[in-house]
Amino acid sequence: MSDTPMTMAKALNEGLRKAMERDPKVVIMGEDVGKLGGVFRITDGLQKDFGEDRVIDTPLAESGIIGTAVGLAIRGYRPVCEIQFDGFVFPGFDQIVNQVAKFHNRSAGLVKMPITIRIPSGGGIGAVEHHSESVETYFAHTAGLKVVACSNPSDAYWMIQDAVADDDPVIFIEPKRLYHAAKADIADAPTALYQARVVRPGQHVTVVGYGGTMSTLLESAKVAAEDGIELEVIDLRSVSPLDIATVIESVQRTGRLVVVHEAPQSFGIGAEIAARVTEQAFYSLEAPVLRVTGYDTPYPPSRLEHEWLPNLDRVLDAVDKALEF
Amino acid sequence: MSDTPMTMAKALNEGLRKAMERDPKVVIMGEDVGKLGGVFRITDGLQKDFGEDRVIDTPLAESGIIGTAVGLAIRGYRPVCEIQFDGFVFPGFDQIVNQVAKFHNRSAGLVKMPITIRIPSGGGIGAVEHHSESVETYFAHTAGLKVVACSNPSDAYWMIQDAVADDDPVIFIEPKRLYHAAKADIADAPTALYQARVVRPGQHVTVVGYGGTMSTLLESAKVAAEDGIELEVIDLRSVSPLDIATVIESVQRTGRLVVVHEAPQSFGIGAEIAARVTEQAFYSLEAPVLRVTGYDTPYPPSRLEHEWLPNLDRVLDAVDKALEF
Amino acid sequence: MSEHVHAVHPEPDMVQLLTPEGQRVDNPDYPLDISDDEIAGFYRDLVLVRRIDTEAIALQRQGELGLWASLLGQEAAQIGAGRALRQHDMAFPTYREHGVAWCRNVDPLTLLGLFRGTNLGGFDPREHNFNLYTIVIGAQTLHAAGYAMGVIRDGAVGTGDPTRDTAVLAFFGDGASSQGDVNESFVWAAAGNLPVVFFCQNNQWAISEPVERQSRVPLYRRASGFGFPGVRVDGNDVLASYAVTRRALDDARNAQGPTLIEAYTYRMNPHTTNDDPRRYQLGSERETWKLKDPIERVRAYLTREAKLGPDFFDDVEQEARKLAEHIRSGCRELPDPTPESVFDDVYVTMPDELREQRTDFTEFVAEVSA
Amino acid sequence: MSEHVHAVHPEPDMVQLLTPEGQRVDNPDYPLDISDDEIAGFYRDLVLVRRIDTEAIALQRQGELGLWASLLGQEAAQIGAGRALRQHDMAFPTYREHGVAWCRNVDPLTLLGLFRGTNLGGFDPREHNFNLYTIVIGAQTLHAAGYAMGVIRDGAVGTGDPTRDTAVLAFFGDGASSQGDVNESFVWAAAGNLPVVFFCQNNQWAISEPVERQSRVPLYRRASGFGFPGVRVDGNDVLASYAVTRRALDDARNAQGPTLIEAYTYRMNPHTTNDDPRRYQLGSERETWKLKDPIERVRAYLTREAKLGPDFFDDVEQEARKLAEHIRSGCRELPDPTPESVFDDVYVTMPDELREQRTDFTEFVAEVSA
Ligand SMILES: Cc1ncc(C[n+]2csc(CCOP(=O)(O)OP(=O)(O)O)c2C)c(N)n1
Ligand SMILES: Cc1ncc(C[n+]2csc(CCOP(=O)(O)OP(=O)(O)O)c2C)c(N)n1
Ligand SMILES: [Mg+2]
Ligand SMILES: [Mg+2]
Repeated sequence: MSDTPMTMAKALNEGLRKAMERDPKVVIMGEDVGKLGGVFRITDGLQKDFGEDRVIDTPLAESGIIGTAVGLAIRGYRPVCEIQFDGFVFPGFDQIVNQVAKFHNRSAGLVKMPITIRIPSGGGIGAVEHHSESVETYFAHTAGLKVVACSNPSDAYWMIQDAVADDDPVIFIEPKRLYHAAKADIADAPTALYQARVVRPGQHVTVVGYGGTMSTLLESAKVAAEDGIELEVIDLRSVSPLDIATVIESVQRTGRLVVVHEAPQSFGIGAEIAARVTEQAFYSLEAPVLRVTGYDTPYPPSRLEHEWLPNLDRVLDAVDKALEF
Repeated sequence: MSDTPMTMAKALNEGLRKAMERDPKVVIMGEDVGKLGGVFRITDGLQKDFGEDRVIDTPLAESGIIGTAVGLAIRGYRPVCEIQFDGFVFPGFDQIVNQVAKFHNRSAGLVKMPITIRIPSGGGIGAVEHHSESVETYFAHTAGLKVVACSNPSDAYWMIQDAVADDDPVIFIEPKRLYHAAKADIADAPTALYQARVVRPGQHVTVVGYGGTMSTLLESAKVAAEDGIELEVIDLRSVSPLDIATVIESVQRTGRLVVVHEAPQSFGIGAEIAARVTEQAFYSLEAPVLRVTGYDTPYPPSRLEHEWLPNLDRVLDAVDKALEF
Repeated sequence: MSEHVHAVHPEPDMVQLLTPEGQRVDNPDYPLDISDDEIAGFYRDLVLVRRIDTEAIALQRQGELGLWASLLGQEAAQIGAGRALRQHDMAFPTYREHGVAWCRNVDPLTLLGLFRGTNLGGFDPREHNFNLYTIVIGAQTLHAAGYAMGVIRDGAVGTGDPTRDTAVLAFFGDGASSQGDVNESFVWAAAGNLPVVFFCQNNQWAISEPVERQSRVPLYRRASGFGFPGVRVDGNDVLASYAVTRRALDDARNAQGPTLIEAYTYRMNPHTTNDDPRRYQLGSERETWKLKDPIERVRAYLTREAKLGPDFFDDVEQEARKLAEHIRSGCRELPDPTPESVFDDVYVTMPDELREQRTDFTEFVAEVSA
Repeated sequence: MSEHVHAVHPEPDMVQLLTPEGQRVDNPDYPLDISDDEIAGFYRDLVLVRRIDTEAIALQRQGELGLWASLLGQEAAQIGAGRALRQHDMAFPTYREHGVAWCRNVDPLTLLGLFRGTNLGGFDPREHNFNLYTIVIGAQTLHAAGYAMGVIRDGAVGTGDPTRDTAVLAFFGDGASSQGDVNESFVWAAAGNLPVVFFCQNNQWAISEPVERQSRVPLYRRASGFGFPGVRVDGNDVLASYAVTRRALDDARNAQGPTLIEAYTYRMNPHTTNDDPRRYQLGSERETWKLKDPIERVRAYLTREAKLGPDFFDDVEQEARKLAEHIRSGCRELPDPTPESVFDDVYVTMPDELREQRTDFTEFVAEVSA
């Protein structure tokens, strides 16, 4: 679509711009989203072009950001809230879980909550505490919310537009580690927002991830291929709803599944995938679903994050285990 | 231990009293815990006997309750916080997840957070919205917290004491539906806090639950027995850490597992149990782990809660499915 | 500290336009040019909403409702505030504003579903510009602030066009004043000069906790710390509640920004039908407040000053009886939700996985009940 | 609204005891009987903490630290507040109170681990009565209130025994004033008459947002709405910051309850080493504030009034150089954590499942690096 490849940060910026152009009810709100363009510059230039009424530097309070977004939605607006870093979503948690997620239901479907909550997420950037968390599980477990994660510029561009256009509330996970990673072309048309995608076909082991781990998975597949092991790599793209059909179709061929995410393992996304796949493809599995995830600890000091995160070695080790099972 | 059987509400009250007698640093804090004794009367009489300095009616703000408990813990106190109803824990979520759970870790183990957060939980009492939620998954997924649930008066009596005495923060789930259910004797000695318990042995299907669902499971086992199906019923008691060994030992004998909880299914406690059991007992399983849970919806209006909740019929249906698989 | 210490909150400079004895008093800041007919209209409102309340309590006792939060004693605050609203203004209630709902033409039956357990609210806030009841303490004040941000963005303040300029009225209680959300809504309202009026019914209690547990100064003073005006009004005086709210709403519509109103009143009933105030309240306190009954003083005025005779009062009583009958029979006829409806409005677009759960559930319920 | 509008926040009646030109002025409410030696001591503190800051920034540039939050411009507020503490008082910092840490005898190296990524704080707050840095905005103000509740329960206020009576000092920023937690801490402090002093460094900016985005009135006024005193002090004046904090802490220790202090100052550096203020700040603003430098005025006083010669200033400079060297070499020597330490202090009692993860992890790391 675009003539020049762009970073994920730029793609999100362009996507937001398109969303704002398309619908005058779209407003962006958050801390430092105005002149600064957000600490990651995702909203760069938008206040200048759309004005302070549509790109709103809010007071410093996350419950306030989400709570006022709910009010704006009742009034017919379509707010896009930026949470500055993953760890700071929690002061707004009550408004997200008790209000944003439930309002449409409480009103018997009469009021929509077309709110997008953008969360720069995950680790790998050497940050201080609270700046590297993976918080998607909390929201995936919450009925009424949808949770998606982009993993490349093209998806970022299209997914943010589709999320903003969705009449349901969407938690939009942006792997901050990839904001300024490799540039890429933008596809001419989007993949459906809640659909997983096989990003590399393979017949030996299915490897599933989303967001920030996708680059690791693709690298793992390359390395494994050198040993003659063909990984089928799937980018979930949406964590809730979960396109389990795509995963199961793959597992029915490979018989082996490794799920990868940065969030702590226990009670995480991988558990649900393991449970569903086992339930729905019990006789296809040659090995139990294995998980490569963050450990059940707080996010570590950055000097240890590389070991702690699901890295190439850990993914390949799990692949071996799945094959040897 | 006690001469007369007591309700779970009374057992909790007695357990708290013991905890306060044992350690002068134990303070109880929350909304209406003083003269009223809490809306469920769990703290009945404690302010009268221990004074307003130790049983504290706080201002109406959950973040404040938890946040000040953190400060009290730093000062050497051992706070027991009451959240009035499950759905109201969320305004305090940030302090729980970012502070209570992490403080010991952040201080390199130098400061303890011996905070107990009591949450009257779950449905089945015909309440209005936000008063019937099952919130344990959010905390189980949070490293640094422990999550336990009592299901009978004797456990309630001992578990609350052990939770208060634990130097780690404990989320203490109290199934409010059982507060005034059948009275029972109090055992002479406690079962270890983080240990599951086989409450009814059986050889055909293992059925696992905790807290409010236990009475349903025991009833299901009785009914199934009439058809010659012997369920092995396990009360997890602790959700995090998870005594998976006890579950696996059972599954190795029965080959079949049904997990039951009230919280929504997706990304819930059942998923983790399914994932771990499948991973660790892959070749023992004759059928996939099945889940009987709340649906992936907000808690329904009370007129529908009986159908929505994991009830006898649903549990037996899953048992049949597991057997027929 | 032991008892509910009155000394901390004496009744200070609060706005009163009708004494407990039914005497009109003037307040230069809140001039009120009002006809006796209009006051009679208020009387009718007060009596009818009290009747709604009485009936709902009775229905709860009969097992028709799971719970009820009574407004007894707070009728004047709510009718005064509610009647000050214009049609296109928006109100954000807690769970106790049955009187405000009445002023918004919300059929009382609409409110019962939540308490009966047949729905979770289930109405469109925009139909009568009255939001869903909000049980999570304080959350709605931020919704009100956000809605007010929308009003500004719609160009619906300060235009001078009365059919256009719009204000928002956010209700909360004395206990709620401690919540972070309420204070954040003050921050937003002040920083954005939002057209929102905060209406705090200080009914002296948050369940079992006296207001002194929340604040050591009168709550209306909270506003000044955030940079906007606060005023305390006699919440048992419908005229004062009306005049003070009207002025604040006018200011909001005229782009003068927010106001905090503290309506000083009293919760004459238990917190809800589940509550047992004998554990924490002195009966004598209630007796004192009984003398300030919000209806009696209007009745006294109408009888003594407006010379209304028994006919008028009989008519109102008649109307109240009809309303009661409407509530009694209507409540029992409220449709039970169908089981599968649980799945219906979770999302605007139902994900496949939820649709599957719905199918399984519906089939299972049918099977079991067959 | 476009630019940072100074008119909204002129410099009002703020307490100043030393002018930018180095002139002592008196304020009857805050009498300060202080020797030139003590002022020289403040000067030393100011210079040394600025040096800590300078070195840390340099270390960040060299890749030795991942991030640094500079205190440049805020030294006087922090030293004034920090020096007003007694040993058994407790301080709850944000992430910028390096100057307060200095006053608490916390080795600057102790602060670096968090920014270097070798730990998450990793010290015992009780060792120097200085809490871990708190990054989640406002959270620590509730910890301070809770700690103060503990102080009361320990009978350590209002006894008149200076070795016993204890106060708590909670730091936060202008932006933080909007957070629910901060306002809830005001509620707690007021309702409980807690021995806590809230020290707000209004450095005019919350990253890119000027204080006008948070409040339309001076922040010290927030306190009055909660029923306790608020005062604005010249945060670039170490003497005033000291005197005002000292009095507030005394009040707290004497069971007189909380105070809010707004230290009016300016963040002379970017928000952190990651920030680019050219996007939102006028350079001229910084120039204006440069004239109010917190160190220059003390130097001017010491030179002109106390007649201190170059020797004194050289000595301090010498000491600063030593401190810088300590930081530079010490930082590089900060021990890298061992991988398995990630698991160590998650719980006091490590659950079996975590122990298994730890074993797997340790073995795996050993294997991979072998
Ligand atoms: C966040 C939250 N915490 C606790 C509760 C439980 N609760 C319901 S009403 C109430 C007291 C409210 O007092 P107040 O704000 O004075 O309002 P009132 O009921 O007196 O009208 C409490 C604690 C709740 N609904 N929401
Ligand atoms: C809850 C939370 N939200 C957002 C952030 C990101 N953040 C870090 S510092 C900051 C601005 C703080 O401003 P202020 O309180 O004035 O303190 P200052 O940095 O100026 O000292 C923000 C928004 C955070 N740390 N915590
Ligand atoms: Mg009240
Ligand atoms: Mg600041």
